[in-house]
Amino acid sequence: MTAALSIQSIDMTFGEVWALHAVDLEIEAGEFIVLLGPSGCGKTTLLSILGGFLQPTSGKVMIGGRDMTHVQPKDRPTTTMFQDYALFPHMSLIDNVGFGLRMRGVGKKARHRRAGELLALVGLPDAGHRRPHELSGGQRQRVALARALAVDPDVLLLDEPLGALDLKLRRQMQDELKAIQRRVGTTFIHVTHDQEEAMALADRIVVMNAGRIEDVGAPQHIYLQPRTLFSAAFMGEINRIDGQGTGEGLDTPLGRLPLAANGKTALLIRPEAIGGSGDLALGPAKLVDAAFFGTHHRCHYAPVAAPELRIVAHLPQSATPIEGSVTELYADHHVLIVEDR
Amino acid sequence: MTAALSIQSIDMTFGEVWALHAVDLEIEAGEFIVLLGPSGCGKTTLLSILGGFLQPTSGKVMIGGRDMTHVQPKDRPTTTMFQDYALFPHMSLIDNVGFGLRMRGVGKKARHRRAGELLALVGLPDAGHRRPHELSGGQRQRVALARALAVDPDVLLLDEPLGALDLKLRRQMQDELKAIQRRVGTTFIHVTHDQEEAMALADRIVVMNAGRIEDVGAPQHIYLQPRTLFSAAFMGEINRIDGQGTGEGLDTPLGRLPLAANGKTALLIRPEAIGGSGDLALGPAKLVDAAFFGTHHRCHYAPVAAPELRIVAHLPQSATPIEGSVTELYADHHVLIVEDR
Amino acid sequence: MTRALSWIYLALALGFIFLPVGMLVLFSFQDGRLPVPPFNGPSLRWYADVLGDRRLMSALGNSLVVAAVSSAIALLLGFLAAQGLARYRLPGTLLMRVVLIAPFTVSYLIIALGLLTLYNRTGIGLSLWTAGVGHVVINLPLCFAILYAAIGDHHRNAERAARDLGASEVKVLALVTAPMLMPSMLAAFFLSFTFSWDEFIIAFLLTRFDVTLPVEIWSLLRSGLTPRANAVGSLVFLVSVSLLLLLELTVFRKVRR
Amino acid sequence: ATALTAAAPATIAPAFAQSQELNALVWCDHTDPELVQPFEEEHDVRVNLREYEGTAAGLAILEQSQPGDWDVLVIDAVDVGRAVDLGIMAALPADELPTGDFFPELVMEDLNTREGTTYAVTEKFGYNTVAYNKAAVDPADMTNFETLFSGKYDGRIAIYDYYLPVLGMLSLSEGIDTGDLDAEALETLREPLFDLRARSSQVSEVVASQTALATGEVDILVGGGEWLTAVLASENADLDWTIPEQGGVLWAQSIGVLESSENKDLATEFVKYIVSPEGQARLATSSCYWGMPANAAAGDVLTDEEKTVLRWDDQPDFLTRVQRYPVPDAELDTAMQDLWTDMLQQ
Amino acid sequence: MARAHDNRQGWGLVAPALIWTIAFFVVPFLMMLALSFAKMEGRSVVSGFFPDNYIRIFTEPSLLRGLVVSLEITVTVTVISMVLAYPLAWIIAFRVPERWQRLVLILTILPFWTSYVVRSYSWLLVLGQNGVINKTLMALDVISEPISMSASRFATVTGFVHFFVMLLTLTIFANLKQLSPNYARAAQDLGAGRLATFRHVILPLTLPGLMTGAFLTFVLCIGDYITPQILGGNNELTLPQLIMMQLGRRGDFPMASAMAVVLMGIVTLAYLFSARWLRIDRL
Ligand SMILES: Nc1ncnc2c1ncn2[C@@H]1O[C@H](COP(=O)(O)OP(=O)(O)OP(=O)(O)O)[C@@H](O)[C@H]1O
Ligand SMILES: Nc1ncnc2c1ncn2[C@@H]1O[C@H](COP(=O)(O)OP(=O)(O)OP(=O)(O)O)[C@@H](O)[C@H]1O
Ligand SMILES: [Mg+2]
Ligand SMILES: [Mg+2]
Repeated sequence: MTAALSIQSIDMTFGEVWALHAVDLEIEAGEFIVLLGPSGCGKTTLLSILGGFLQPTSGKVMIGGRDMTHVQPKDRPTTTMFQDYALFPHMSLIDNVGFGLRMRGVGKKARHRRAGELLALVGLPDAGHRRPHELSGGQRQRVALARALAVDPDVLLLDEPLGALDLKLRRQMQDELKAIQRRVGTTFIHVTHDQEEAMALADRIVVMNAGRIEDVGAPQHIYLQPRTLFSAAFMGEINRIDGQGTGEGLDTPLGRLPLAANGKTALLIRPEAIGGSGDLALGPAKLVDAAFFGTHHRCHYAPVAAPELRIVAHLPQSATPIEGSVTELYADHHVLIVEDR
Repeated sequence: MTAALSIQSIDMTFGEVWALHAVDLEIEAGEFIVLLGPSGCGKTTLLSILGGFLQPTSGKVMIGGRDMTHVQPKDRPTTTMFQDYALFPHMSLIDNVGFGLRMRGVGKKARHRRAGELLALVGLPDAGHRRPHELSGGQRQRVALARALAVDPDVLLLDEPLGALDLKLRRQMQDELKAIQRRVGTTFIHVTHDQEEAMALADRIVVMNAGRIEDVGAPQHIYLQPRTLFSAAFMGEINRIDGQGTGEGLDTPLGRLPLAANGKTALLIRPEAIGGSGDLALGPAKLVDAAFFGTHHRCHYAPVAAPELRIVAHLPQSATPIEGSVTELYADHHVLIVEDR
Repeated sequence: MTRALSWIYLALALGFIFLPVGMLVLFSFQDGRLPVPPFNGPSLRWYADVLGDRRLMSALGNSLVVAAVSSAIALLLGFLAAQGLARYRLPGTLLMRVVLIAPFTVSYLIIALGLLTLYNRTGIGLSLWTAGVGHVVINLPLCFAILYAAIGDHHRNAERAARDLGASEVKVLALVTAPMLMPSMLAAFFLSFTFSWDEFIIAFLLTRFDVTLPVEIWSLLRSGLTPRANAVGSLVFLVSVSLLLLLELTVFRKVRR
Repeated sequence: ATALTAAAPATIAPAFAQSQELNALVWCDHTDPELVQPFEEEHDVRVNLREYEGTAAGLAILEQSQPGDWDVLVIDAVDVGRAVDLGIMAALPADELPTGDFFPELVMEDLNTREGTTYAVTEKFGYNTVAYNKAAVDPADMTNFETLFSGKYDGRIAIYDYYLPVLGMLSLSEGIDTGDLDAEALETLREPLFDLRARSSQVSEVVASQTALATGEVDILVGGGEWLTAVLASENADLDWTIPEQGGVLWAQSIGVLESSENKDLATEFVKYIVSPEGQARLATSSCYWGMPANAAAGDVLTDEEKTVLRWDDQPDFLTRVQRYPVPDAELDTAMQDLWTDMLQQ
Repeated sequence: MARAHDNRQGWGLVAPALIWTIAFFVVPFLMMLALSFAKMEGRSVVSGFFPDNYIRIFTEPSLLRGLVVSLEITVTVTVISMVLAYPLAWIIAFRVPERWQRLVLILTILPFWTSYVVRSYSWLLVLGQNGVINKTLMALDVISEPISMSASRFATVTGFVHFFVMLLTLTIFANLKQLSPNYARAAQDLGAGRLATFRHVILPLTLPGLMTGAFLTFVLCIGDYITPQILGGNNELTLPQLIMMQLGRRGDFPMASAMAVVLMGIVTLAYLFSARWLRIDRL
């Protein structure tokens, strides 16, 4: 089953701390939404409000069209998968997965059958009698997923479920999570602070910062067309050159660039967009430092026009950067963001 | 100060466990060496032997030309920076940093001056009176570094000093570590299991596995020309296609490739080396899955000749992969490794 | 050199620690009326004597009952309080913790005297149960402290998960929280049991006719010098050590894994 | 282990099974099961026993109890009067008591009876004198109390930790009758008491004294007597006691029924059982300490051996050479205890 | 989080334990405090506010002596026990091979599980004139006359030390084991010898655990009646012995209460003295 969510101007304060600030968000049924943001930005708080573990200071949560703001967790059509999985260590896997059904008064036999099915779904068909501590991290994660799915929720809330896994396993579990979501069709709301994970999973990414939503959109959109400086920086390394727009051109430390802008404006260019060719000429620069990073060389350039500035560029693996050499730099993609202040 | 090290056929056993096996390594004075390997491969053991905390079962350790195998830690020209920092919680930062000098009988005034200098060097000029627990993880790490440097060691041993930090801070500390090493010129031997960290820091990387050295060399060399399968896989994601060499060609599931090989041979290609052009034709393949990863699209291909196989390729940001489409794949760089067995 | 000294020290220390116990056990087999050297050869008569002593045996039974019941109550109260203080932000949490721990930092004699005053004032007659109340007072802080330290944030999420899956508060406590704390619960119960089992002064001052084993042993010691005291002591030692080893080999071994 | 734990439930059961209970506040010699068991079986009753030391403590316990808590009281014969003054003792049917068979000196009518009503009956007696180890001490020395102060036995003396008999002995040795001991006379005892204390190595209770004497820790026990050596007679035949020239102190304990008892008939039966020849014989040889039965008819029940150990035949002579415990009023009692505490903390 | 509903549940959980502790610990203590200001007249208690008992405790030499004796014994026992237990815990933690550690530790605390009363008594068998020590020394011709060891402060202290060495070994061991071995390594690495490592690093780091153990020892020791009563031979009386004497011989409840209050006061002072290192939640 699945349901749409509507989050309407939610505020949340803990004493003096504003954990959430005027959060509005519409989520369609069956979407895979990722909440992305740095530590402390309010992701867990928002998720807890959706799950019913916290009551917002003000605002409304509608799930499947019904107001659920003040409904107890046990009566909501949501289930949560916790970062530490929160499996019950004293129960076998079958009992873990069947716990929600047991609380709903489902008989032992039916419950065990259903739990067995779900364990099979997540790829652990014969492990029902084992205990959580006998499993690897990745396997535990799957059991937690099976347990959450067993009660057939409309919305599944996932709080950094992959945070504790190592990189290799994380990649693998991302693939599986995505596959399972497609199969069951439930709305997934997934919290992470890892932008790669967000891009790998999300239909839409919600970038959060200091209790506010900064940006919402498909991964590619957010990476290439960020709406705010924060969102741009959080999605990956980026060069930022501050300038003053004059209407026809942008005055920057590199000189006047042929970009239509007005007022205080930041020119943002990702390192991989910089190289020997492109549609925006940045002028000559000296290579001051280079390190091989496997897939690319990470290079620091000092523009001749502004030797104090540092521009980071990723040159292809096949390049042979020579420290001290001077090159003409071009950018083949860029973003302009007007600073409000 | 700085010194060269020579590690000569070191074996180390703990009861039945062979933690190190015939380890040989020459390190030049002033080098930045990174020991890289998975958990349990013997990195800490090797470092402990260099620091004098363990005595090797057999073999010799020469530091600065002198045999130091059986010298006490306190009499070695090495200092260690521990993963948990091991700052003395009951002492102020000044006293922590000055501890080594105090043990050497340096008077209070001189000691405090020097400790102050070192705290300034690591960017904590005015924090001398504080206690370790008042610091953030990154700040503690710097104090540990200052403490280790205060006694002016010839060789600094670092056991996963960045392991506890988050990614952003880690990047920043890597830069600082590298900068400090250049400034003081001391030989650094740095342990990590993170290959990006190794590449960012090392003059030379030593890849270890199960108590043995698998590969030694500059980062670029190890990434592009790995000596073993293990080393190849550990340095980053790689496609492995097993084949049988016939002398002139290599028989693989993709068909016979024009590669000179004899016997059982693995063809290794990094994902970023695969694309629409290159000097090695891999034949047509169908795109089964693609995700936008910011700097690239991560794509899974199923070769038409071997539909069960999966080839991972990183297509450039500008590409627009269409799932289901069939393309001719080429590799512009590859490695052949003959399997011994 | 220092290595050799270490072993010598260890041996001497163990010797010191086991000397009185060794003597106790040895002279429980004394074939004679005085548990002092010379040793007159092994005899089991004092064991037979002790096992046949109605008062001693009923005191032993009383001790078991008081220890089990008072530890169970202390454990239950301690568990609830630990859960309450660890999970809810109540005003005055620190003060409540101090009050709950306080009896632990006070001599038993003071607790016993206080309770005696209370009972005298209110006219509550002394019995095994009045002593049991005292044992709960001394064991409650212990159970509370052990469980409070054991309740971690990782358990919090498991409780939330249970709620999320539809469990009521009572079910959360019974089916999730308590079982997850089982190792600490067992440890707390075992320690409380031991303390209550071996406690003298409270039991001495707060019981009347039915007394616990330590009190009975005390009067045994005061009413004649016989190897019976040795035999009782050895039996108690044997029972507790077997229990300890059993726990060590079963429960705690599993727990530590 | 299993034997013990298996035994437990079986032994707790009786504690709750019997309906009739008799609560007695007693001295430790009454806690011997062999003494009370025959009575319990005969009357199908459970006798609950609680020991106490010292009259003041016993009276304090009674004071803090609820009516009906206690049925029977064992008390120092010389303190019966104090209890009667407090109105806590019930009258006993004098005609049903076998006082006719008693050693005449032990009927103690002046103590047990007030204005014709009998409130208690003497049950056991003995002497606080000097006990010693024949093998280590010259018995001739023990016939004079003064030898203890001569320095010959310094460090080998123990003092029995009960203030009344020891103060009584000291007052005899100072030539003061125990009956004349008052606050003023008490002060004259301070110096000899402290002197004696300085010469002794410990002040100990019953068992500690026994242990000390039996193990050779000390050779002389001031305040000791047959109650101490009799128990050990079979172990160490060298333990002996004597009444020195200066005389000794007679101790006697009485038993009575409490006024607040709700079970007076049964309590009276218990008193009667204790003073019957059988009860007397068992009490005389009960495990905490031995002592002479007040009822001479017990002589028919005791074995010859037991009588030898008790020195049955010497009693007429002994009884002429001893005086009773001092009988202090509350004030003097406190003063005595203070003196005693001072001595302990010297 | 701060919902009234939630808090009600929290109170519900804490209330039983809190009520129990207040009803059977706080209130009785207050009653005892009140009683300590009453006085005995004859055999009856006169309630009121009389400081007589306290004046007597601090002026009457025999009572004051009890206080001093208790303090002397307790301090001696605490110091000796710590000095003996520290090396023992150290050896078990760092010298005994890892796999045997638990076994050795269990061995060292095994006698905990003899009855406390019997354990004191068993020292009589060891220290007595006829005890093993005297017998052995005499057999070895080290001494010709048995030396008197029981019924003395020496015996009391020995009995106490026996008990507390076990207790402290356990707490100090736990303390040493939870110390990261890297502290000692770091110190040595920076040029500290064994002694300097211990003095500057290990000792300060284990001090909180040590003080917690010392405090426990102090409290348990100063309030104990059994050990001095059995082993001390009444040669000097400790505060608990005096308290029991007030109860057992004199039936003087107010005086006993006053002494208990004084005992409580000493314990509180000890707590304040060591509070700097104590963490109440670690007790
Ligand atoms: N119970 C609470 N009381 C007070 N402040 C709180 C509480 N819970 C969260 N906060 C504060 O609210 C803010 C948001 O916290 P939240 O846990 O939602 O962050 P997050 O985005 O999940 O971070 P992380 O990635 O570290 O988990 C933080 O500043 C946090 O300190
Ligand atoms: N004291 C010891 N006793 C027995 N085995 C040991 C001991 N120390 C290390 N080992 C074993 O030696 C091997 C190497 O351990 P080492 O600590 O050097 O690994 P590592 O590479 O540092 O791993 P990690 O990245 O997890 O720190 C492991 O198999 C480990 O279990
Ligand atoms: Mg969070
Ligand atoms: Mg390591």
